[in-house]
Amino acid sequence: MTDEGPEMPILYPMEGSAGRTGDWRIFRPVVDPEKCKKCNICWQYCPDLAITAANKEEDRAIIFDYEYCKGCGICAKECPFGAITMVREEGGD
Amino acid sequence: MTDEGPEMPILYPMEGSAGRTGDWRIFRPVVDPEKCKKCNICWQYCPDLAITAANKEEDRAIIFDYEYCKGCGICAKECPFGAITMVREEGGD
Amino acid sequence: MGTKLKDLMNNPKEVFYKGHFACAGCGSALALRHAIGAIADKVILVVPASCTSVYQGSGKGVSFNVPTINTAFASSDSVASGIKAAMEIKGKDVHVVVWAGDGGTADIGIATLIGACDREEDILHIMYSNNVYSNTGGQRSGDTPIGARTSTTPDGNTTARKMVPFIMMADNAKYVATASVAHLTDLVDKVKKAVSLKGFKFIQIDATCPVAWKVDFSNSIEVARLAVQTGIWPLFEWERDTGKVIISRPSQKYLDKENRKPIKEWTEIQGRFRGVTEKQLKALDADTDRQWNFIKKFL
Amino acid sequence: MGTKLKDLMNNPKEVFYKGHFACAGCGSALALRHAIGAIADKVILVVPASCTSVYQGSGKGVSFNVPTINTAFASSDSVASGIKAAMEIKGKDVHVVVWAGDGGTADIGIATLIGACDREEDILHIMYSNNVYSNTGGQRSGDTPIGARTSTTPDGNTTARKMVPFIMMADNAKYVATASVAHLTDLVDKVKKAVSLKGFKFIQIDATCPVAWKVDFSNSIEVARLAVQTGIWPLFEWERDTGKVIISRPSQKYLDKENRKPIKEWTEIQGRFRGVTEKQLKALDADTDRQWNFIKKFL
Amino acid sequence: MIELLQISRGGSGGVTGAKILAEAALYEGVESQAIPKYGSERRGAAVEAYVRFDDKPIRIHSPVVEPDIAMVLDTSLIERLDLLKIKQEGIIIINSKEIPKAFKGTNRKIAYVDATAISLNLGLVAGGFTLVNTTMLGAFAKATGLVSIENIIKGIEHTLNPRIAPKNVEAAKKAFEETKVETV
Amino acid sequence: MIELLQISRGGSGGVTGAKILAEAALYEGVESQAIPKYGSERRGAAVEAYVRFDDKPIRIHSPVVEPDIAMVLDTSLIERLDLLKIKQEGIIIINSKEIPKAFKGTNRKIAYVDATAISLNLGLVAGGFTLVNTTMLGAFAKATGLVSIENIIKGIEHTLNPRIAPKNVEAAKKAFEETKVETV
Amino acid sequence: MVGKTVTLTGNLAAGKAAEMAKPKVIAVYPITPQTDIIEYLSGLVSSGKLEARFITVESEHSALAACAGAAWAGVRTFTATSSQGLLYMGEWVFWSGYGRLPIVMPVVNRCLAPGWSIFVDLQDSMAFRDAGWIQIYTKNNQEVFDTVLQAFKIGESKDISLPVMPCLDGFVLSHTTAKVELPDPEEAYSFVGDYSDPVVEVDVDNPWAYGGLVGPEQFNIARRDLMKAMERAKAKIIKVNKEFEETFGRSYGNGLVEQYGDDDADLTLITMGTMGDEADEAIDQLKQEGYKVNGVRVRTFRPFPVEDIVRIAKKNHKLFILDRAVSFGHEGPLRIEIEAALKRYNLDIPTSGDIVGLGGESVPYKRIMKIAKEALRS
Amino acid sequence: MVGKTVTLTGNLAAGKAAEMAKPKVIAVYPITPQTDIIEYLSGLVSSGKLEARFITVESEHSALAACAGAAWAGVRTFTATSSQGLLYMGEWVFWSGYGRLPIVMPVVNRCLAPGWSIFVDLQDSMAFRDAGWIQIYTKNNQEVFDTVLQAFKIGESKDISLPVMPCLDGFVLSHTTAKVELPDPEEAYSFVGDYSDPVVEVDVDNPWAYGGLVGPEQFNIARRDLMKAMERAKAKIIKVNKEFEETFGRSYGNGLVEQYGDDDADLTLITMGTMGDEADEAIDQLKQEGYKVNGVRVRTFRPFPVEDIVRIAKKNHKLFILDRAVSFGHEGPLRIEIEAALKRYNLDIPTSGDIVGLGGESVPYKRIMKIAKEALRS
Ligand SMILES: Cc1ncc(C[n+]2csc(CCOP(=O)(O)OP(=O)(O)O)c2C)c(N)n1
Ligand SMILES: Cc1ncc(C[n+]2csc(CCOP(=O)(O)OP(=O)(O)O)c2C)c(N)n1
Ligand code: SF4
Ligand code: SF4
Ligand code: SF4
Ligand code: SF4
Ligand code: SF4
Ligand code: SF4
Ligand SMILES: [Mg+2]
Ligand SMILES: [Mg+2]
Repeated sequence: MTDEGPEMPILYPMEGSAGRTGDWRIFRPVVDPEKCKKCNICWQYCPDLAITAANKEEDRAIIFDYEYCKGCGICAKECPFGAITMVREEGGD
Repeated sequence: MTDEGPEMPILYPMEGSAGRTGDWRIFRPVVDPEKCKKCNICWQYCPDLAITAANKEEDRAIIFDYEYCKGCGICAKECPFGAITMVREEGGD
Repeated sequence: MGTKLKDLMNNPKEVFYKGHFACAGCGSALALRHAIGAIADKVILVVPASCTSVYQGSGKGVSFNVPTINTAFASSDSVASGIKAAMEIKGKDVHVVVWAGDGGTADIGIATLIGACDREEDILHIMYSNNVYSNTGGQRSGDTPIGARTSTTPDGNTTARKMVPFIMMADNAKYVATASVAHLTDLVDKVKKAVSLKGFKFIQIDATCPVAWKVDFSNSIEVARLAVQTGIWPLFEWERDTGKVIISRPSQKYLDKENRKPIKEWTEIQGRFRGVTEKQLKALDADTDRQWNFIKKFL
Repeated sequence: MGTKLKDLMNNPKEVFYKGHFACAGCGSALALRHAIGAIADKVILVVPASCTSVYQGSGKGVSFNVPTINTAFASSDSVASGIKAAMEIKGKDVHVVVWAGDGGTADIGIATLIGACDREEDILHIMYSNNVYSNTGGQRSGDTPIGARTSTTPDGNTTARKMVPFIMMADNAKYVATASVAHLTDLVDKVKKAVSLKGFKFIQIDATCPVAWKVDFSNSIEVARLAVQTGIWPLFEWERDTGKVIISRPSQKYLDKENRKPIKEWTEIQGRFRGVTEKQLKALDADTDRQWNFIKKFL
Repeated sequence: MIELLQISRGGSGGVTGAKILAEAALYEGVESQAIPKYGSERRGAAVEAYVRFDDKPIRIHSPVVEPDIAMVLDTSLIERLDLLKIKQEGIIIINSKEIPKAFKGTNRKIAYVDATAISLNLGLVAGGFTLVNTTMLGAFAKATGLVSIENIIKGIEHTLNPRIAPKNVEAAKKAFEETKVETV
Repeated sequence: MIELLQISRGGSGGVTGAKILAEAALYEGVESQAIPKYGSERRGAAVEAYVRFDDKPIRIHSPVVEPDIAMVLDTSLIERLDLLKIKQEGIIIINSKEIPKAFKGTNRKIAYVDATAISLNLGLVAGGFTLVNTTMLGAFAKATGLVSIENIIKGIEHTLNPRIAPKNVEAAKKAFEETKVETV
Repeated sequence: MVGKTVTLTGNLAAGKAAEMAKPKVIAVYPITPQTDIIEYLSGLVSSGKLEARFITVESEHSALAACAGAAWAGVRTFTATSSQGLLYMGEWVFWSGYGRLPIVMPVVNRCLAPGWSIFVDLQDSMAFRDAGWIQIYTKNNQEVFDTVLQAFKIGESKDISLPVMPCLDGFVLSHTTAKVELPDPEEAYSFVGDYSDPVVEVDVDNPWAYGGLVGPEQFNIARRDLMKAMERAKAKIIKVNKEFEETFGRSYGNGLVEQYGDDDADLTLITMGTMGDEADEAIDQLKQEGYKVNGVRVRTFRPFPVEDIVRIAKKNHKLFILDRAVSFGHEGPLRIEIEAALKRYNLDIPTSGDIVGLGGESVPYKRIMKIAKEALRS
Repeated sequence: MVGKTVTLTGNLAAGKAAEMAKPKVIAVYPITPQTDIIEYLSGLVSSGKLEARFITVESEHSALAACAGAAWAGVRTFTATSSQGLLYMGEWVFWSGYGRLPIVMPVVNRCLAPGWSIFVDLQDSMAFRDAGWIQIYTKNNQEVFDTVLQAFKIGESKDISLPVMPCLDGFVLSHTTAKVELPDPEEAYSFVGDYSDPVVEVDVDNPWAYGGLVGPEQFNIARRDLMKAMERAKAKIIKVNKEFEETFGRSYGNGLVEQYGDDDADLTLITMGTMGDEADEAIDQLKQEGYKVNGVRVRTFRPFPVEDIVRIAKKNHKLFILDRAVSFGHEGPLRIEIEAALKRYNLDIPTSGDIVGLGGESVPYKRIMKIAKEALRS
């Protein structure tokens, strides 16, 4: 019994609502900071927001969030400079 | 109880399914056979199939079916030769 | 195909027995008489909820002399697809024709319509438009012209009419045409042409409802004729195979706006436009231009 | 409006919390990230049944950081109309955006779509098309291209895709555009343009579903890019006020068929076209021509 | 309870007439109810309506089967009356110049008035119909005494558009004066 | 009744593997049932499936909660096993080169095989996944003896496309040979 | 303005009540015999007499969807439908019930096709007895007005939060003109109150997602709460009925059921809708003939007034249930549910019943008298 | 070809049965967890193994409409749906029931939204218990196959002419692989028989109009006939169950209800669907613990087996009813109807019940055991 009002089928925003989706990964993207030109093209194409954008001023390459990167490989494919390689995950890491 | 099969919501074709629709008439179309050129334009426009087409060969003017003519007056209006006039119905005819 | 008046007299059979339930002067009943009459020996009619489901007759019997399936409102083309599929499987060659109002086509029925078109079903959908839900007393439909008073737009409708024929062209139907109760041989031409083609065919008929339009019964044809003459209702055909529009003979003259009668000649004999504002008339005129512009692109 | 890549970084807020339920490489999720991201501070999302209702999250919480109303499949634009009406009455200025799949737009949702367009509701409908019912496992939709294998067309779909954008042009929407996950700044431009206009706006996005298209995840963008380069998916805008089409920059080159890559470059990297026949490819090519021809009429 | 059966033609205002009668009864302090019988009636087709009057709340909702009063608005519809169903002690109100022969010898109370003439004279015509609905309400008041002519007038003014109400009031008044009641 | 819990990754064929197992049981003359646990599993996410075996018709339809046998297809998923729920006298079948440390001292019967290597060698790869579903069925046959390797093979041939069946049969056979069973 | 007595059709009575509750969004689709309700409101909105958005959607499915959208945005909403229209919006009827959206939607009861009939039976609304809506059936135009007004107050209460379906017999009420006492509009509005604290209100500054995937646990929490809300609704309806009486001097039994006649009668007739009124007439006439008959009109079919039925039944000898709908393959739904209620309390009272008035067949009090006499004999 | 034993999901079992009945028109729309059924048939049609027209419509409303069209044209038709899909075709569910169109449509039971869940409860098909469909609920994949096959024979009989809805628990049956004995396809087809004498067959040479306006009299003739057809359907289902046993060696109780356990038990558990199977397991286990429990699985909810319930109940002490759906504002529909049946026969047997398994909540036999023990105690 609710005094406040009814139980509504409502969900609130949260990180990881689908769990630690990095678990789904079979291949892992790895960036070569040397090759990375900080163009952020990869950043734009990541469907999982798993790339922290590179910063030209700070000369910082992109950073992957392996908690959530699903390993689709789009970033590697779309990087015009071949700065990302997909590496097979080792089981049980 | 039907042995034959179910009672289906089916209706069969019949004349006067809406009754004697000539009853609805307030004005009655009357043709002047002299003026009628047997062009059958009126025939074509009658929504109630209440006109028997004129016959040029037999020199027969159109004929109204007052059982069903609803008195819309389209025929009179559309006759290019003013051969039809609409006459007020007398009550209780 | 040049249907002549005398051809109308040689229908395989009459669609109607006399004494149907349509109001005096009903445009829909008149259109049905000829359009379906021309193919009456091979037709199965599918009728969604509408005036047609009522005027065919009730209770005792039915005035239609062709097989008629009355269906739920939003379902006509799907029912027709099922019938056609069964007939094909049975090896029977028949024309399955949907006879639906503007509500049953442009509004609640648009999904079933577009779905069947998309599947390229071999059926003909005829939409008779009286621009409102006549059977329920005249509420706005998607095909209500700007300015028209209906029972749900007492100050006049504000939005452009839907122009289902354009949607069907965009949707790649096999054949699309418009017709009018004022031009019956042209209508019959189009119906015959449609059933001669395999695929999804669509015809929209401007069919006066003297009750909803508040037109004197006797003006039922005249008002439809004026719709053509004022350009309000362009008559044309479009074929998928050519991708081209052909303006029909009665409308050819009105391709040039110069030749059109003023729209007011059409509105003024209709009670539903009583109180129409100048602004609304302007918008109606603009929408008519839009329609012609669309058509012209396909000439 | 010339959105640049760096502008994408300055969204009012992120639409997504990380860790959503979309498959790896999902085009729809990527498109949503940017399209809705660009207007994330003022948006209310309406989502009919689709992959989006699933990938937003489940059970514990939701990955979307914008208010989201999940609705029955066939109802999105009507729900959006109701929300918008209420917001207007309350004096709140928000963008009510429908985010729907091709099934929820072109098929079961086409009536609610056209109805809202017809009423000139002030909402934006974004249709992300993966050309099938992805959420139920990949059945044919009205937007399935010719030749594509789906679980209900195992020998390849035979009918032309529906091209909802054309229907919306014919239906006189305020603004119609097509977009692609391969061209995200162009997409964002169009979304921003759309919400700046009052009336019914429609955008269709070609959004790869690597699962249904049987494309390697990593090719998710490449395949969409090829759709543009082969002419399969023309990018354009159309506005009601001008009645004119503008071909978008990424597609301009392909207006001329000469410049287009062969369609096979697009089909060959997709498992859904494995086994496609030459006849089907021809038909697909012809349908592509039809689409361009339609567009060209409005240039 | 007193029950009325009214027969008119679709489109001629019969349903509105019945409503006005119910409204007039209200002013009279009488409970009332007006039931139109719907089918798929089209303009010109015969339409029935029922009105009930009572001094206590009316709990009956079914159509009137054995009316105390029958009222016929269109002369051509008089033949539709089923005399066997109308209560013998009741009254029949018709739009007619005279008492039709058919009623002779039925020992019925008949009220009659040439409502068509009254309405025509006042220009109460629409869409080809001579509108006699309000005119006949005058006859009703006179014939039954159930509702005063004043309340009929109030009812008309309440229900109809002010543009057309006056003519209708005029017609009712005229009919009230001209209606004759005879037992045949 | 004997109950199996299988854990695999969405898209790696685990559900098909469970079906093949049920089919193989049929050839064995044993009643069986294969239940995939559906959620909104996406490619790559962990998926459970349950298989039951019995010598009489199975009337239980609910998911397996306390399995006799647990089988894990993806090395990285081993940590998902809840040892407390797996029957102590049961058996755990894993895709692994060796017995993971975590099992040490649990007094459990563990069957293990490097299914990934076997499958990779045979080219059983699709969409980035090494397909070990059928490979692990060989391990299952060896570890449990519930179903013969012959019937596993029959099951594979019945269920899979003839184009791909042979490799899968090969993999199952290989795994059958290589699987080791130890109690730790 | 003050209250006044007027004559109105049932449809107009519903329309006037809606008007006084001042809904903000009205989404509609026409269907006989409901259409006058929405046409009336259309006129009010277009003339500016009612400040609301009036949405003429393309189908009933969309009508209720649009109302739901507005309800999610936290404003008062209204629509009306009937028969095929109710079926066509069926998915949304369940959606808004289970979604706890307090929409008010009069249903003008009409037969379901095929055969096609526009007249009354209760088959349409009865089909939605599982859908999580409060259903209140009315006997006359006054009750139609009163019930539509009450519906907002009942459904929108935060502890209830359920959609409400006031039901009125097609044509028999919807198109019949009869006396209705209208309250002063301001008093009426203040009786209903603002919808100021909606249970859910979508808002850009407070993101959440409504209606997404949930597991069995959350699912059950929501459904159990709905079951409890229906229980609470019984008390609420009784309370609102009382408050209404205090304010406007009218009430309908205890709000859930209305009894007419004596507890110590030999027979209780159980009815719904206008048949209840005819039954009362029959009871009076039977009394004059020396029969002792009691009448119970079930006003709220949802929540189903189990306790009231049992309370009344206990005191009587026999029950006869008049159904105006059929659950094909079993019995009339009213009969089924009454029998279930009695069984649950193990009351040893014989029940019988009949299915009457389908397809618009009229059920005059004389027929009810005959039925009662037969029931008394058997 | 001869019969063989295979393993199949419940969905494939339904698909195979449909295949053997050779429907001529199949119109479909996808929805989880039903979709495999139609995908299977799609494959058969496209590969030419099944001579039929396969129509991929744009919604469920249209799917059932297209089937109805084909049924009007006198051919055998098939479709399948679930949950929201069933609701979305709701108007047509009633239309085809009242229109006496013998369509066969498996419903894979799934929850109704919102909250959104793709798992099983019976809320969806239960909502259509008034619609004039025969509803048969199944306990395992074998019964799914057998029931779909029987459905054509039952529904298409000219003296019945009703659509049939075989119901199977979503996922629990639809997606679970288990043993199914398939008959020889020719034998299966000859068991079903041709649909050679359809009740209605539209034909250009014999014009009539279907579904137009009718008066109360005709309306009642049709509805009374439907009521009678449902009564006849009971006998027909029993007969087909027997014939099926004679031909294929399998049967399900008497076709209407299936009893498991002893007449002289202390408690009867009443269930539907797979819960019936789990209950049987529970009963066996309880027996070992010394409890005497009887089980009744209601196989046909429509027509509702009043007589069978009464017959079995008479011999027992207590009834406990397990509902997997709720009629919000009253009780579980199974409980309501069983109580009504008992009341009608004035059986003095205590009933109680519980609502379980909503939202896909699993109801394992252990839980049923606990429930039974509690019921025995109270
Ligand atoms: C689902 C559903 N909603 C509403 C109705 C009520 N209805 C019947 S006919 C009709 C209007 C039909 O309009 P249209 O299609 O334009 O045909 P017309 O009556 O104008 O001939 C309506 C709203 C219905 N029968 N079914
Ligand atoms: C009325 C109804 N019918 C069917 C479904 C099942 N269903 C849910 S999502 C979906 C497919 C959606 O396809 P689309 O709109 O293209 O979105 P996608 O899944 O491809 O993202 C279907 C068929 C439903 N939820 N409701
Ligand atoms: S696309 Fe390549 S170069 Fe550009 S930021 Fe990403 S990794 Fe660096
Ligand atoms: S692999 Fe895919 S998910 Fe991971 S960072 Fe790259 S684009 Fe994002
Ligand atoms: S239109 Fe006139 S002239 Fe021609 S046939 Fe008719 S009456 Fe004669
Ligand atoms: S008046 Fe009308 S109905 Fe009569 S004949 Fe002329 S056109 Fe036909
Ligand atoms: S209302 Fe209009 S469309 Fe309908 S029958 Fe009458 S005239 Fe024809
Ligand atoms: S199935 Fe396709 S559209 Fe759906 S979430 Fe996965 S990738 Fe995206
Ligand atoms: Mg219309
Ligand atoms: Mg899609």
